[in-house]
Amino acid sequence: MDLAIEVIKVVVVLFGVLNLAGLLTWVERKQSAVMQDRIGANRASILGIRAFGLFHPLADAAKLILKEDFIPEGGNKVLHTLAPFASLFFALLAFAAIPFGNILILDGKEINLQIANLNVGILYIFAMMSMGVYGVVLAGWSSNNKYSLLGGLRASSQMISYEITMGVSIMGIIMVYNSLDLQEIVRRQGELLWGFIPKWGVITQPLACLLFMTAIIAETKRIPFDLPEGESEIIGYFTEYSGMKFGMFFMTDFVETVLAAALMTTLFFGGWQIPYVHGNSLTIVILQVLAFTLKVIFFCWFFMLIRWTLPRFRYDQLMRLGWKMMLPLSLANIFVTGLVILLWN
Amino acid sequence: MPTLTIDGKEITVEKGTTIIQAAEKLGIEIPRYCYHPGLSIAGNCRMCLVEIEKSPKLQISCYTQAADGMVVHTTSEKVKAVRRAILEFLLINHPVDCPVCDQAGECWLQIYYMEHGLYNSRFMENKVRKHFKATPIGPWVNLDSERCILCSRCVRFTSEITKTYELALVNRGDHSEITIFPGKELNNKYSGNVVDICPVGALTDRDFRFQCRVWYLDKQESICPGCSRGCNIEIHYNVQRAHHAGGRRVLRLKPRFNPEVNKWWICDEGRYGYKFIDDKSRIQMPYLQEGEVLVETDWKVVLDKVASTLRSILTTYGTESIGVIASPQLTNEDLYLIRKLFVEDLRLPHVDFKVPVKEKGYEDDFLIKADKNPNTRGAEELGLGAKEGSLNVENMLEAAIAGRLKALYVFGHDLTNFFGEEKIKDIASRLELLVFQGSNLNPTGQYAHVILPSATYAEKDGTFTNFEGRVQRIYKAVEPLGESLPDWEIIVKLARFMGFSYPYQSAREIFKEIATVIPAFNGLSYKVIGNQGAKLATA
Amino acid sequence: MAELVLTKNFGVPDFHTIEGYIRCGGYEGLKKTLEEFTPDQVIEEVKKSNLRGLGGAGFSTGMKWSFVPKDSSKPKYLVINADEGEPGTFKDRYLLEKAPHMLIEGAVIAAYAVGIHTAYVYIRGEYVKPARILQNAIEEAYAHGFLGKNILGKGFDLDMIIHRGAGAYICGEETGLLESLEGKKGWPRLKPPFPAIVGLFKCPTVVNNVETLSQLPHIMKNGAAWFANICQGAPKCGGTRIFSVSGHVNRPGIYELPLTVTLREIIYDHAGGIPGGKKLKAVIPGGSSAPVLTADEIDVKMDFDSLMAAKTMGGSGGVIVMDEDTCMVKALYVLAKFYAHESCGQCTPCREGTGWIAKILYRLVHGDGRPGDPDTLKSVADNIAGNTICPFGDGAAWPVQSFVKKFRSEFEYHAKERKCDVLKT
Amino acid sequence: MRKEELTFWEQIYIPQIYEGLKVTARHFFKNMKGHIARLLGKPVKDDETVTIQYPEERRPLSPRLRSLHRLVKRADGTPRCVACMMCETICPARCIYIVAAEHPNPDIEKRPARFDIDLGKCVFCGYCVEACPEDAIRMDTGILEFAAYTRQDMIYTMERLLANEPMKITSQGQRL
Repeated sequence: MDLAIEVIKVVVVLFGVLNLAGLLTWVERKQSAVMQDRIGANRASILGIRAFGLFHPLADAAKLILKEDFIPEGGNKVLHTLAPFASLFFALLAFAAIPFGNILILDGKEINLQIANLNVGILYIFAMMSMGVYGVVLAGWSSNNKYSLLGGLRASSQMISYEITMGVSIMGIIMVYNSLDLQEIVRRQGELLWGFIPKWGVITQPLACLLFMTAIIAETKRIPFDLPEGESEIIGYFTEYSGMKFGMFFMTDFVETVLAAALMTTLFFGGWQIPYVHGNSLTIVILQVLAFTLKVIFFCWFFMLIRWTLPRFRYDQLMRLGWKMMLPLSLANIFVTGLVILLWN
Repeated sequence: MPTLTIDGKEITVEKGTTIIQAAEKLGIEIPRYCYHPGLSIAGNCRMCLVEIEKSPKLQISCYTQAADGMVVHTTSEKVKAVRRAILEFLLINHPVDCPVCDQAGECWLQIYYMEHGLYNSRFMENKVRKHFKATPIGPWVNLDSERCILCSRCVRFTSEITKTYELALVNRGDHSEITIFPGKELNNKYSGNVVDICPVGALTDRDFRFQCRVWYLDKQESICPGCSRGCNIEIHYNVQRAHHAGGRRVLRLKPRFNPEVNKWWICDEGRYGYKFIDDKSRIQMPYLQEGEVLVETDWKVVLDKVASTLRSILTTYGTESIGVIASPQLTNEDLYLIRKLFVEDLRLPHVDFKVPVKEKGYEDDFLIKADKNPNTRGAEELGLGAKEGSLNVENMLEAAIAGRLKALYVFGHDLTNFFGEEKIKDIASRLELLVFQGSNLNPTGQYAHVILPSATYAEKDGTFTNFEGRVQRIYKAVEPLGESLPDWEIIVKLARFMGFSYPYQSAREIFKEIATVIPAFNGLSYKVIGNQGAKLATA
Repeated sequence: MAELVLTKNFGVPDFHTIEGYIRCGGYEGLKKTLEEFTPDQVIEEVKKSNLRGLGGAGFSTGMKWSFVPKDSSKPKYLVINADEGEPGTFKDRYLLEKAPHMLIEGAVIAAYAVGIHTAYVYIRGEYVKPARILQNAIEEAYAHGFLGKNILGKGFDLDMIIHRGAGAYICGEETGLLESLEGKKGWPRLKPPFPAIVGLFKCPTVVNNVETLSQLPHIMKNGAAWFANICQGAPKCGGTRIFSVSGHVNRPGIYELPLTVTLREIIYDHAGGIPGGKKLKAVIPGGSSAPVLTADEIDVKMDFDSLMAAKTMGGSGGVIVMDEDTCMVKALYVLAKFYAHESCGQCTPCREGTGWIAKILYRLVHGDGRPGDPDTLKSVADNIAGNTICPFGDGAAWPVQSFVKKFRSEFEYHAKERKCDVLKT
Repeated sequence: MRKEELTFWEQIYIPQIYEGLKVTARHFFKNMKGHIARLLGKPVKDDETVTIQYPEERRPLSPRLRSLHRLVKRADGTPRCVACMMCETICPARCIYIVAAEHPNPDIEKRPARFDIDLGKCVFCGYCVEACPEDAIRMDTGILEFAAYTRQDMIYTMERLLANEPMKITSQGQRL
């Protein structure tokens, strides 16, 4: 019975994440189009039904699957094949620790709406995200292409640099909510400050929120930090990929976007919390899951808004921002947070 | 010796010099149409009018002789205005059909219009139509009367140079036109020259017609190989736009001025004798006879075959068993290496170059010589003729039939022409080795056991010695076709296979050696020869 | 009325025969010359008489003879220019028809003076009757010993041969005439050298007009001073000349007058004025090539230099009179058509320019003018004048220049309104 | 080049990002509203997109537009071209290949035996049109779609060029 519940949870999360990721390819195109006074993809049709271009992700997938799978001469076949899988795999794995609802009490049975209730969930997520670097580096190296290798190195140095800021910026949250368990952190965000303000991370840790958001955008290699990829003009780590293997990198991108949105929601925007609404009944929990989903979707939209608004950084600017601005600021944030907590209590 | 001033520059010239010639000496070019230094003065185009101080009217500079103290202006406003006026007159009845005119690009109407004209046409009337529009008037020349500016150069050419009088001017006023005498055609031996001297597109070359626009052509100086006169020529070739003229590269030959040899002229035979250069008969690969057929192969194989066979014949039968027939079509450099390899190093006694001809070639007292080879004198000076005790060509063939000759090395000659195909076929079957080295395949080549492709005169550097002992330079215009090589290079390669190392990298180096080794060539070098040639020490 | 020299006996019915001619005192000048003068003295005498070439150029005849080299080993030739082609000129025709012996006598005197033994008469192809009369006269002269070997027993030989032209105006130009005489196309030659040095068959040649030679017997008979005196008041000018008057006058014809006469006198006193009492509009004073004069300019004296000063020329003495009803554009078109037709085609400006001018005028006359046409006409004529081998180009350009200049408004009207303001039709 | 000094607020960057996001978001919502309204069949005040639904919709072409070449025909259907090689000479891409031949009419004299344009090389500079003294080549067909599957198909021979017709222009300059 428990196993069945766990499987259902995994299936629901994977179904949600993968579909959302798939949908995001359409959203990305449509949203950019709407922002730019265009119409966007709308021509893929099945039996003359175009459905606002919703079939484009399907068409993309069909195309990617049917395309020649190419491994460069002299490339490491095993690693070359492994790299996209690694990327996607670790990105998906990170979702395990994300709570998408309160503990549901059904027939007296507690069902934690989180796949893995880890007491160091946040560390687990960070671990999984750092594993993503492997996919990138391996892809670059195994392509036997010096440009791909450089692209991979560029990507890994960027990811490692911003991982530090990301980790440090989150320290404030851990200090405020006094836990590494994400479910716990979310639950603590349901409390009220001075009796009326929801104690969301963005309220308690506004700077950390900004830093984390910046860092996680960099981590997911999206504009304005898309130097590793830069499909249109930079030769990146997955240049030598084609077909579905390229598709996996492509998908990783969107899965990571969803992950970033989920983390933003979880850490700073109350996770599944609906302000002032508490309870474990089915109705409330369903509402909370819905709230969580909406928040995630909002952040997906918001990331895309950023992606279609800002220009790309130069590499030296990227590094300077990471090391010289964000790291000191996040360290200062820990110090200030510590000081406030000390004085508050 | 009058001294005059032209455009502020003073010059002293010989008595009888015209202003146009004096100006030329100063580097001042006075525009002209009817004036040609090789023809009499007609003075009818009025293009060369210049202003002479103290003379009430402008004077034509092609006719007015220089006088002491004369002050001439060739670029004053008055002169410029009259040039513009003359150009306007010349063009009013001209069809201005430059797009279809082969002369476009080298037309003096165009050139002077750009230099001195540049007005907008005021002529609103109907142009005069004339009788000859794109009409062939001879085997080589096309006449378009509407383009004619009636400078009468061509008429004077046929009456003064060839004295054949085919052309005349008829009618009056703006209906005047050049015509051919009834029942005649412009078919003298030098008819192509009228195309050269025609300053406009009235007389164009039927052979060159629509083959290529002149601005696609590149030029290289050379010597006509058509006879022993050695007329100086320019090779005009197109390698920029290969789709023209069916891919032929050399498209026309033009005479080049040399006062000592051919002046401004060249005969039609020489002018149109370039076609073998891009002909289908060109040998582009070395061939080796296998069984009954000739098979394409590469240089290494053929040279190895020739060298090893010659060597084995030499060791088995001795030097008396090999005959070499060099060619007076080859350059001095080629012939010198033939002499060096076969006469000096291999010590072959039977080397000759004179192949008898069926009938004596046409000859006149102007340019055309009976000997149709450009370098007979050179071959003679290099000692390649049959000597006392050695076999000449005729005897070599007899010896081959008798079985005394085992190998024959033929340079370019078609022996069947004089000796008959049967005989050559018979000889080929008796010989152990018949080498044919030439640029174009001929019946003799077809019977050869080995064919070595050589470059034509347009594809190599070298020198020819004309009948009066004038050594003249030819220059490479286009690359040797296919795998072919200049004859001297083939000899250098063959010599290496025979075990001799010749150090020559260029024809120039060979000539340097000729100049020291052969007394007749003493004192000559490519520099001394220049582009006008130099005479042999013995000439 | 002044003294008549050439036309005095034109009224004698058989003056054209040798009998009539001798009866009227003919061949006396020749006799006197051969008896009393050495050749050099003849030249001196002619120089003193101020006789000028009456074919059109007006060059001193004696001077012309003196250019002929005396010690030339080549034969010399006398060529008599009877190719009277200038529109409006018909004096030579009268002289040939009425007084052929006067020409023969003059030719013998000229030949004697220069040392010539062959004379050619190049006679205009259309002059069939004059040629026949002259041929008869030559035969008579041979029969009477005025031509052929040992003329008048004085040991001087001269043969005279008639050559009929084929109808080209340009063959009236002396070098064109020589080319034609040699059997070639009548294309004028480049000058120098002049015919006096290199002429017919590359030999020294004297080319004289019929009228000029016809004056000689009178000069030799009456003396140079008499001749020079006829024309008092006109310096460097002697004797009379025959004016051919045509056009809008009451009595067209030839008038022999001294050169001191004015154009007005010729038109109104001699030729009887304009028919119908109309006003005079324009006069061409010296054959069609001469620049036109307006009605205001006709008080000019008709000697060469006065006309030159009036920016026109004496030319061949052909006076063409035009009344007020004449369309000057049409008149010029008639002339231009003639020049375009007669241009020999040798040199560029004249060959192309004359045709162009004729085409422009054709348009103007036929109501298809364009505003710039008068300027174009002038400019084209300017570009021809002075730039050609022979004077034909000038002769073709001068009328255009003068017509357009003096009657510009008429040309403008044609160009702008595309019709004529003079002719009612 | 001197760099323009940024103010403090600009250096902070956040407000600038905010400004940018405001602009893009405004467009997003405004257009989204339009899209939804259209979907619901409500009247739309401003067009929410500038997109032209090619190939169903097309931009009006300027008559001066340089489109696919054509060879102008004489009355008898033969090319007006006289093979003067002006276009071939001026062509900076060297994509024109003409071979001349004799025209039966001596007044025309010359005709092209071959007139190929390799569109794979053509840069559509229009010099050929400018250079043509006979007005025989024009780029007024309005044809912009000439992609091909092979290089050979990109070579337009004389027959293909002659078959091209000029575009028809309405009074509004709209291509039909």
